[in-house]
Amino acid sequence: MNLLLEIGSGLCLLLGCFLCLSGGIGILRFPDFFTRMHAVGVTDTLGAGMILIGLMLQNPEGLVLLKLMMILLFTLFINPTASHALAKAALRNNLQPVLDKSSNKGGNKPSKP
Amino acid sequence: MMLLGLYNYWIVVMLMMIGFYIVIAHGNLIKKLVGLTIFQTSVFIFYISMGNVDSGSAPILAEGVARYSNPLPHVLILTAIVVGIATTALGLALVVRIKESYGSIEEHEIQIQDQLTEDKT
Amino acid sequence: MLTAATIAILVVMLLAIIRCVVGPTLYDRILAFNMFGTKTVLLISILGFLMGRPEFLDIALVYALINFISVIGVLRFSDSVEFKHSHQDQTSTKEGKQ
Amino acid sequence: MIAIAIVRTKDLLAVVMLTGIYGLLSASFFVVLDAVDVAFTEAAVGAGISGLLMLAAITMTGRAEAPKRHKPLLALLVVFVTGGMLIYGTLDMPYFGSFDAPIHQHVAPRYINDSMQEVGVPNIVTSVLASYRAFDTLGEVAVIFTAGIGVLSLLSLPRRRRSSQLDESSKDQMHEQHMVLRIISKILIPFILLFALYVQFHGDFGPGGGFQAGVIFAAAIILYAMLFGLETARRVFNQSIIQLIAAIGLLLYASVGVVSLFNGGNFLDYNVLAQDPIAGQHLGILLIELGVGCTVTAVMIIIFFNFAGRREAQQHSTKQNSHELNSTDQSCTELKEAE
Repeated sequence: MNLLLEIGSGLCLLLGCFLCLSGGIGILRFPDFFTRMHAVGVTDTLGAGMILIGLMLQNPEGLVLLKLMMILLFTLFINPTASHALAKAALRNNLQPVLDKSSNKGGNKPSKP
Repeated sequence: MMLLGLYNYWIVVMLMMIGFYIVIAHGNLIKKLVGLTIFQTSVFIFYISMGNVDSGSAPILAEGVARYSNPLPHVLILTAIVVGIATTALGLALVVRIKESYGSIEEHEIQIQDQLTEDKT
Repeated sequence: MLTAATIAILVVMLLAIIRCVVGPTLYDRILAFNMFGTKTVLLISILGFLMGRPEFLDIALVYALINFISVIGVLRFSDSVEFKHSHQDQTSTKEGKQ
Repeated sequence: MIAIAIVRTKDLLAVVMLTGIYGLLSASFFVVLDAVDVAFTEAAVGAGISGLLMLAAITMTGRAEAPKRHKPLLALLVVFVTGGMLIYGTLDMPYFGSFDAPIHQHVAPRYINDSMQEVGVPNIVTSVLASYRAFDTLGEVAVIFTAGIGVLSLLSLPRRRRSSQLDESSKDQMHEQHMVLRIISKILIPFILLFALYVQFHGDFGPGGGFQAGVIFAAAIILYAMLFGLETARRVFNQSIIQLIAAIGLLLYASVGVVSLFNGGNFLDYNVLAQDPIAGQHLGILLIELGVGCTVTAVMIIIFFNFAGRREAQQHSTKQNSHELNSTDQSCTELKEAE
């Protein structure tokens, strides 16, 4: 049982780390704001959730578990909301997404410095 | 090798000097306040790093913990942070009033305006 | 495992800082700020486990809440500024690209 | 680090974002250095409130920074000389983390070893803050109170009711825009308030206390004011009542001291507040933390409301000028005031 928990938490942490890293690379490499936001908004929530679940499996007891669950809940609420508000504000202030006119080779474009 | 043990002070000095540089080299008053904040934070880090002890733990008594870091700097800095934000707010309020009466928050423009009014009188 | 997670999060934080410094538009910066906040929450919870003092979770909780509040605040306040200075912003982003 | 980027950036809004990240970073630094309470405060203050206040100020003053006129060589020289001297000065300092540094020899061992018997509170920071050095803390609270009064006197507006159609329409527009935000915040705000209370009263056992709780409480109310309009928030939290609360908090703190004087102890000596010294300490710490929390909350709210109110009035006046509705509006407000 203990081993199972350990393995589960390790897997969750690993997955969370991978997601966070991909989000980090995404925020750096994608060409314009909206794609960046897509990269971050999606991976961030799931990555954070995964890491928190991994931590929960590490130490399943009383108050600590409760607090971790609160953090998880808040993250699930807050992150999508913030992303939504951000995208909406950006769109309203006339920040145009960069559209790939040549063809559907998305992702081949060099990122802006 | 011996000198490496002092690296925390060097970080503090670096931060402090960056804040100092912003305060004296930039004319924008809000930027100056930001510089002051950085300066402040460097002092906080200085205190806290002095209070730290190797293999010490946070100063909340618990069983099975033998060594705690020094709580006194924590107390001082804890209050200092809140006082710092209050004084920063006061400074910002002053800047807003300056903007209202001078129409600018650049130091040299304000000085020019002051001189103009002095010349007139 | 926890150490590896800490290192990964630190790397991501570094990437977010780079984006925040480079970021052509204001919204990139806010995005990076938001991400940085989330990562700080994770970092502090993991650190709490690493040091064996799970009281640190309180701080992580505060972070999660305060981060949200500050992002909302930035958005609310930036609306008016953006309209007022949209012209200047474009010029400044051009400068940033060079 | 980030500070260098702050020097380079001209756009003040970006500077504020960087300051926010800087605050978060320094708070993580404090966590690493075992200063839990300090990290708590820095998290609430550095990342949240200070950034918001700077933003509010920037929206009133414009965001672009003028290019520098004179070369900063002299400043650089001064900075480098000072920094070099300071680094030279650190050579004699005790090593980082060493156990026998002079700072750990003086009063700290007494706090660490005896505070459990003398005060009976597990969090040493709280016991030092509220009991051993209570007089100090009283002074700090007074400083915060004074700063709040200063902001009030600098930025407060003559009280008048703004009720033109312009405001209503913009409010409706805002309502449309922030639908999702409002619903989520309605769910979140009670939790934030509850958490602030938890921090306030759990400060004896874990990280927390009056200062942090006050800031968090104020942050929740600021969130409310940002999303639902300042006027609505003002209706809920009346300005004069908040000022009263700020004063009451400080008075509560001081009067605890006076009561302990009457009971035959020293100023702010809680041992005499109850039969049992430990119970007295608990009571005293609870009361003064409450006082601190009240004052900090109220002062933060006062500061924010005044900044935001001043900003709204400014925008309002520019709008009015552009529409040239001054005279009619004023008569409107006069009518309203007469009512």
